[in-house]
Parts: sequence; structure tokens; C-alpha cells
Amino acid sequence: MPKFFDHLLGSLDKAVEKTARGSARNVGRRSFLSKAGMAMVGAAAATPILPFDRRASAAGAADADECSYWRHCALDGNLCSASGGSLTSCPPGSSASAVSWVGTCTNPEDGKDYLVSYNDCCGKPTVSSATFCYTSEGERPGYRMGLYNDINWCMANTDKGYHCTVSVVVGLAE
Amino acid sequence: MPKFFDHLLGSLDKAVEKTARGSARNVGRRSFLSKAGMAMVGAAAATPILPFDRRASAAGAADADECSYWRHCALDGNLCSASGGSLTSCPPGSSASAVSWVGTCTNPEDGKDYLVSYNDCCGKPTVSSATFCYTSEGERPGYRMGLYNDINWCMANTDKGYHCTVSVVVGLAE
Amino acid sequence: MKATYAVTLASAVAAGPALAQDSAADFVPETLTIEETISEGPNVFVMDQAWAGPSKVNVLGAEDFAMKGNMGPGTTAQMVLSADGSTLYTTSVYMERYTYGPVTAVMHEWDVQTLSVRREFEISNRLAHVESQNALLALTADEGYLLAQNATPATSITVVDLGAGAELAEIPTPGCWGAFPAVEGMKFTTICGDGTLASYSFAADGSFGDPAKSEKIFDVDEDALFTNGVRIGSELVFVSFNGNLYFVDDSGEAPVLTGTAALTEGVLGNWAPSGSELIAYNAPTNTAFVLMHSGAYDGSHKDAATEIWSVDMETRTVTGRSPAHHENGLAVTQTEEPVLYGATEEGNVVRYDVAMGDEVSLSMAEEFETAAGFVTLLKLDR
Amino acid sequence: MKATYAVTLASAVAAGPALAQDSAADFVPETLTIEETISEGPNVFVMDQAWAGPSKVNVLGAEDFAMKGNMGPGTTAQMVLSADGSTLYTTSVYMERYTYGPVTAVMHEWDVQTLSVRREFEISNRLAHVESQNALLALTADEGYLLAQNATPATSITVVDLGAGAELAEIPTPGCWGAFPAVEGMKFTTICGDGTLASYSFAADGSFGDPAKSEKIFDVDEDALFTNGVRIGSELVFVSFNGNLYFVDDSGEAPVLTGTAALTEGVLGNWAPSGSELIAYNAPTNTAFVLMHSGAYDGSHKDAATEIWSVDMETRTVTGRSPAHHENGLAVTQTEEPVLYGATEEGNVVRYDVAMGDEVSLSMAEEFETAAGFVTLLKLDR
Repeated sequence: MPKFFDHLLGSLDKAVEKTARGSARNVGRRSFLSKAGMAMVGAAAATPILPFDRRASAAGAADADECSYWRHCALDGNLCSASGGSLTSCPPGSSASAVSWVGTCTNPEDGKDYLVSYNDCCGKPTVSSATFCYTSEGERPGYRMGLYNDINWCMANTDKGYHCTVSVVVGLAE
Repeated sequence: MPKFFDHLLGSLDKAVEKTARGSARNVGRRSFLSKAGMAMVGAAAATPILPFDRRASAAGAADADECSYWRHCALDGNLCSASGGSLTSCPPGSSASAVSWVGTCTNPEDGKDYLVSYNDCCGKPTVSSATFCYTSEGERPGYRMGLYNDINWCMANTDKGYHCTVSVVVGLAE
Repeated sequence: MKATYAVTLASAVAAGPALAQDSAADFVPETLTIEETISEGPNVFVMDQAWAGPSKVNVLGAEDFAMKGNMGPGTTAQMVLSADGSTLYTTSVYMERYTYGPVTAVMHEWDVQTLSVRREFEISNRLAHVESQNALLALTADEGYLLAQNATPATSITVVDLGAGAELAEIPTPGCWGAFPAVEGMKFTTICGDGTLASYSFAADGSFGDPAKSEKIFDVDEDALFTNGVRIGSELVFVSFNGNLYFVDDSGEAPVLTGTAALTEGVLGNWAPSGSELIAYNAPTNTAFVLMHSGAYDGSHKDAATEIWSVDMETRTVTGRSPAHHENGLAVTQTEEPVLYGATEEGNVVRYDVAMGDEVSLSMAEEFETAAGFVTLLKLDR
Repeated sequence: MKATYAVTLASAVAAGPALAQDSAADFVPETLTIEETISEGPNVFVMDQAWAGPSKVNVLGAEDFAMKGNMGPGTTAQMVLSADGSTLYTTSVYMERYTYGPVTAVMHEWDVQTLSVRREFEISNRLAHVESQNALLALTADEGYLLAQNATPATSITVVDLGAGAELAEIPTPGCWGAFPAVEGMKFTTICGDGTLASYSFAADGSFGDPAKSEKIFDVDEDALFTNGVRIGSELVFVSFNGNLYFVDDSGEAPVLTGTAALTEGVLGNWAPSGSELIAYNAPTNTAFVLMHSGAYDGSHKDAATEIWSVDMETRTVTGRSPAHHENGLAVTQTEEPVLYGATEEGNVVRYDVAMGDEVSLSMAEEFETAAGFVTLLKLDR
């Protein structure tokens, strides 16, 4: 399973993939997605109040703007929620990164582990006042690229300037 | 006399000068220069210990790196002496601005007023640790361009990035 | 060690919503979206100007100081807002190697609602690399033309034809600085180093005539004018280093000084104005606000304010003195009850409530910390 | 008000030195010059990496921390220094509109003595936009080739032929990260996400073969390796999250694990390594220095150091523990008496004197405050 992302990453870059001489990456996309219950931009999903959102909703958005908020457990970057966006939305006029790194964070509300997609928002400078977070739970160096948070994840976008980072809960870890 | 610099400035930009329709600027370059006793880059001048340098020399370079040092009386910028250059020299690899603004500063050592040419050094980023000074004795807005310190004086250079500023004593004020 | 996985938008979108049915019954994954527009309500546009790399125009909610997002022009950016607040124009420069190499000057037209670039095009790279100021980028009264300050260091004004989306003319303004558009027509007035003000007119075909110069209005050595004045009807009002207001009628061919008013006369403490956008004017109450500091000396004209003085522009007298918070720039709403905003030298934005009356008093309502920012200019849309 | 004047170099030079004779007898005007070279002595190269606009490589005197000047590459710069200290190579990216638009990746070759660009040329814009690290830009042993890390996020290494002044090859290194040049030849080793290390060789014509993979060396989930290791002779030494040293011989076709050593075994306080360039090695004393913090938890592997541990690499035992100053990066000289430099998370550079002996102890000798800087990497020329 951990090798899954290599497959994804490789396929993003056909020129490299072509000469990659097939290192063993044999876990398909589908099995991962079904496990994670993933849906992304463009997928119509009704989301209003989610279990893992309850505390944030109850307390207002306040603690979601702090680096100690549970879903920010592996976030190296400026919070989009303090940059004109929200926990899960990029600020107006920016673009969402086409690729992302993923953290596994424990929601203290239900004790469950969730997969969090950390997407960078791109094509603008940072907001001077934005909260900068630097947490690294489960983070790994670039040899496990999908867990790596020291790199600019706007790298695969047309506009590559780093703006801010969102924390999108995309799955149950198990 | 104050209009002198307008003449200089105008001549820097032929396209504009041509259509400038000669507003009254009738003080020649020569009279100004002779009064100021000016010499610049390329002029061979023996300089080792000048009257206005005595205190700085005696005390080492120490107070020359502070914004309160007398010749920095109208300096808005980073000190080149804290950027790899000196009071009168640009750091290695940078270029000296082709144009400059001028201050008139009183040397407490001899009580005399000196003309100080504030040249920007260009083509590099600022040095992170450089001392930033923001003094404005005798400073005027852009309608008296040669006294104006809110503008990037690298503007007439090929490489226009602002690096730092020197304070070169180029004349006696009177 | 927890199991973790990588995600790409492309792949997930390809997989589609059908997969959601495979997930645990009680879990609905969140979706990543992009805010289409900024939230409603009046705004403060905060220029965080950079001298290398991108400048930032951060947009704050005017009431709650909520951060709504930003726009990112280039180095030494200038900005001006359309009267309806829907469009922000910026001019800035781009260097091919950031600190060296060929320079491109760019006009950006930003859609404020979406904080996105509506269009951009190159303009003359004589554009001045200078601290952002109200007087250095302006719109003509009909908003058909943009007036951008050049300096090489010879000064001129680039006229940008916004309808045509191209530069129309470069008007030499030797020895003069800033452009204050006339109340109507294709005309602007500028401040000149010989103590005069000069009005320049241009035509839609890019032609322009000789400047119409005023008599000598001020003494550059003895009582220099700050560049950034305000308009009150048919007059421009400038503040001088010594604390005098100069009223200049620019409605005729040449500007005419109609009067002056001393703010500091008879006031103890050696007070003087200071800052960049150091005066702001609220029309409904006919009140101006001016940044002031005490213990003035030659060179203190850029010092941060220690007080903000309120001036009744009918009587031209000071009607209030309130503590300041190190501002070097001001902006005020055009609402019946003025709301005043200050930009501090620490890079913060401060909001003041204004209590009108025989005596005007300001009280700081909120402060927004912009951290590492260098705030050079504020714009308001109300 | 004093009389003041404007000066232009052009005009003054044109006027020439003859004019000096007209000046007051006792006044000799100063001349504006440009320093031709930096002052002599060893240096510390301090990368102040920017994620927008120019990065800065500030050059400090190694003894006195005197600021000697800087070099200005682009965004997310990497750097590597030639063995003789005379040439600094950087790779970085330039965006046409600073935060958006087409990207150009550029290799700069800087002459250290004059802090000027000797040459620059474009390289593949797959170049990784990532925090600067020793492992991400390297020179082959003969300094004929530069190895630059790419990420799109698919990983590969761009080989730059410095003799030809052009890119030679792009070698795919899927799932692997970093490039450690072999002691000789055109070969490098990289760390892979499956727990192996892989060696890649290439030829002068740009051809390259299959990677030679090691057996599984480490467990990415249980004891991941930090990317930035050090070389000791024929071996590469890496530090793991749990505080183990991994010794890998890269002199054969495929890398081979030759041993491990536990630094924290039996030590109270739950100590663990942390930082980026968290290990530095001084060959004359055969001593390594490692950044450590106590109270380790999942995710603390980038925390700033609270202690620096000295490790005798002969016995592979800890021989000293000294207070740290929030470093996340280290570099040490190759002098007989090691001098240690740390980059702190506050953006400062710290110098330590090292007292060798049965117990090694460090004492902070000096701290250089780089103010707003974000120091990601140090390089030394001795």
C-alpha cells in the first residue's frame, strides 16, 4: 500500500515514467480509493456537519486557525483559513495544487484516525499575516514523496507560486 | 542652484528631454561642480585620512555602522558597510548606481556641512542582516528628485535590484 | 506508525463520486474547493510593498479585519481602486532574474470580487520604482485612463488608455512629481520643484499640450509640500512640512493658490505633520485628519505619528487631537460617520472610531497585525 | 534650510579630476568604489532561502562573522561549493510573474572571490522547489558534473555537464530522494522509499544504466532515515529518526549496509535526532556532531535541537553532550581543530569551539543575527 503513491506520482510525469523501468508498484488506484472513501473537487458530496467537524463547528472557526488543531498534524505551511480561504478551500483567485501530501491525524472528538490531504493553493504570494504551522506527524523525506511536507506542492500546477495550505479530510485511516 | 539637478536628470533621458520644452534650468554643470569640489568614480584622488573621517578612524568602523553616524543624515536604506562594502564602496559583485541623491550633513568633528552622495548599490538582493537606516535631513519629495530618498536609485542601471546604500562625501556644502 | 497514503486530485476526480458508496457509512469525505469570491462587505486594501519579488495587496474586511485574500503584483507596486470598488489597478516591475536583468513593467487589472487578474499588459519600463503612494498611480475622473508616475530619474507620466488596453502617451513632467486628476476631463496637476503646480492636458489621440503652470505657490526649501494631498471639490489640499494647508484650485487652465491655513500656530510642543499619506478627508463631515508628531526637526517629516489631528475644513481649524499609533499613512471612509484607518510603521493596520461634534475624538477600535509586512498604502471602497 | 544638490556619476566623471583643483584646499572628496573581492580568510556561506523572489547566499567571515556580501539566485535555491571554495553553484527557479506564469530553472556558477556570476544557463524546469539541503545539489568527485534533484513530484536527477555548460541527462529515480556522489567516477547513490539505497551510474555521453539496488537497509515506517547524511571514506553515514546511525558502503556496484550504531540506547529522556543537516563530520578527529532533542514524539524529527552530541566514529559511541541553540542545521570545518557552525530556527548562525579529549565539549563562541532570514543551509570552505 505505501507504494501506491509512487504509482500515482510516476503517472503524473509521462516522460519520466516511460523510462522508470517499472519498479514494483502493483497496488492499484481503485483499492486505495475504496478504502479511503475518497472524493475530491468536482465530486458532489453532501457535507454540512461531519463528525470530525463537530468541535470546530461548536467552537466557531477559532481553533481551526491554530496549528494545534487536530487535522493540521502534519502541515508545514501557512493556513489558508487565515489567508482568505477556509480549512478546505483555497482563497479566491488561487488554484488548488494538482498533487498533495497526506497526513494521518487523530480526531480527539471520536478517537479515530483520518487521512488529511494537505493541498497547497497556488499562484499568489503568501498573505503577510497568515498563521504559519510546522507540524510533521508521520512526515517522511522526499523518498516517500506523498508524505513529504518540505516541498512546494504547487510544483505540478501551471502557476507555481506558494500561497497557503488546506487540510482536507479525505478518508478514514482504518 | 537648486535647479541644477533637474538639468542633469533631464539629460539622462534624451527621449523625455527632447520634449521637455526647456523649463528654466540655466545653472550650468560646471559652476556646481567647481563649488562642490566633486570627484567621482574614475577620478584619481588620494584619500587616506580625511578630516571628516577622523572620528570614524579613531573609533574603528564601529559608529559608521550606526544610523546616527553623521554622514548618514539623509539615508533611507541598508548600509553597504554592513552588507560587504564600506562607507564609500559597494559590496563585491554589485554595481554602483549611475545616479544618486544628495544630503547635506554636519560633521560634528569640524562643524562643517558636507555634501553626501547616497548611491545605491545594485543588482543583488539585500543582505538579510544589514542595518536599515531611515533618516531624512533635508530630504524632499520627488519633485526635487536629487534630494529624494524613497525611490530606488538603481533605476538608471542595467541591473536594477536594490542591494544597499553608501554615503560618499563629495563636497563641502559651502 | 500509522499507515498513510498519497492523494492526487487528478486521480481522485477520475475515480469519481461512485466510490463514495464504498466508504464507511458514517464518513463523508470533504471536498477541496476554491472560494469563488471574497465575502461581502466593505474592504481595506493593504499594500505590502516589496522591493524584491512580489508585492502583496492584502484585502481585509473593513468591519472585522477578517483576511479575505490577496492579489500579487510585482516589485515596487502602486495601486488605485475604481470608484465602485470593483476593480483594482496595479503597476509594478518584474526583473528577469529578480534582482538583475531586463525589466518589464506591467499593468494589472484585478477583479476585486474574485481577486483574480482580469487582464495584464506591459507598459513603459520607465515606471518609477518607488514607495507606493496615492499620487503615483491615479485614474482620470471617468476612469478611462490610468496615470502612472515614471522616473529614470527624469520624470514623466505614462497615460494608459484602459479602453484600448495600451499605453497612450508619455507626458514629460520635468522637475515635477505626482499626478492629481482633474474633476473632469483628461487633465492632471502635478507638484513641481520650483514651487509651482502645473496642469497637463491630453487628448484621446495621445497628443498633449504645454503645461499650464501656476505662480509660485510654495517654497521648497522653507515649507515643502508633502506629495500626497486630498481633493475637496474643485480644490486640491496639500500639507506642508511646517504644518500649513495649501488650497489649490485646479479647475482652471493653470492651478491657483486660493488660501493657506496654519495648523500648528500657537500650539506648544513644536508639532509638525509627518508620514506619506498623512492626510485623509471625509466629505460628508467636511473633516480632514492629519498625522502629526511633536518635537519636529529637519528630517522628521517621515516620522511615525504620535497624534492624529482632526481639522474642520469649513473653518480650517483644528477640532480634535487624539493619540496615534505610529502611523505613517491614513485613509478614511466617505460614509456619514467616518471610519479612519491607519497604517503603522510596524506594518499593522489600525481602525479608529470617530466621534464627531464640537470636538472630534478618535478611539482605536481594532488593530490588525500584518506581521512581517511593510504597509505603504491603504485604499478603501466606501 | 541647507542648500543641497544632486549628483550623477555620469556627469561628474565627464567633468573629470581637473575640477578637484577648484575645491577648498583642505578638502579632498571621497570616491565611490566597488569592492573587487571579498576580504581574505575562511567563509561561511549562509543560504537564506526564499519561496518567492530572490534567495540570498550571505557570506560571513568564518572567524569574526564579518558580513562579506552576498549572491542572489532565484526562488527555492540550492547550493554546493567546490572543494577549493572558489566556486559556488546554485540552482533555483524564476517565475515570469514571480508567483505565477512560466518557470525557468537556472544554474548559476558564482565566483566566490568577486561574488559575481561567472556564468548561468537554463536547466530542466523539473527542478524540485524544496527546502535547500546538502543532498539535493551535489558535485561529482571530479567536479565535472552537477547533480540536481528534480520533483514533478516524480523524482529524477538532472546531470549537468559543467565542462559543456549544458544539461547532460535526466536520470529517473522513482521513489528515491537525494544524490550522494561516489568517491570516484560518474555515480551517485540515493535513498529510496522501499528502504533500499540505489546507485546510479552515467557516462559522458549522457547514457545511464539500471540502478544497482541494495538489500532493504531501513524501515521507512519504523526507523526512517534523514535525507542528509555524511561521507566517511568509502561509507555514507545516515541518521535515523530513532537515533541510529546507518553505515552504507557505496563503493561497490550496489550499496551495502555494513553496520548500525544506536546513539540513544540507555539514555534517559527519550532523546532523538532532529533537523535537516543534522549531522556533520570532522575527518581529522574522526568525530561526528548530531543535533538532538529530548521528549521525542512522532513528528518531532524537525524540531530545533536542545543538545549537540559528539560521536567518536571509531568506537561509534557518544563522547560528548553540549547545550544547543535551537539549531536545525550543522556544518563543521575539516581543520585539525574542528570548528562547528549551527543554523538556528531563529535565522541566526552560531559558532562553537570544540574541546576534544575523552569527553568532547562545545562552547558557543559567537552568534550572528541574520534578522529576518530563514537559514536553510550552511557551507564551509575549510
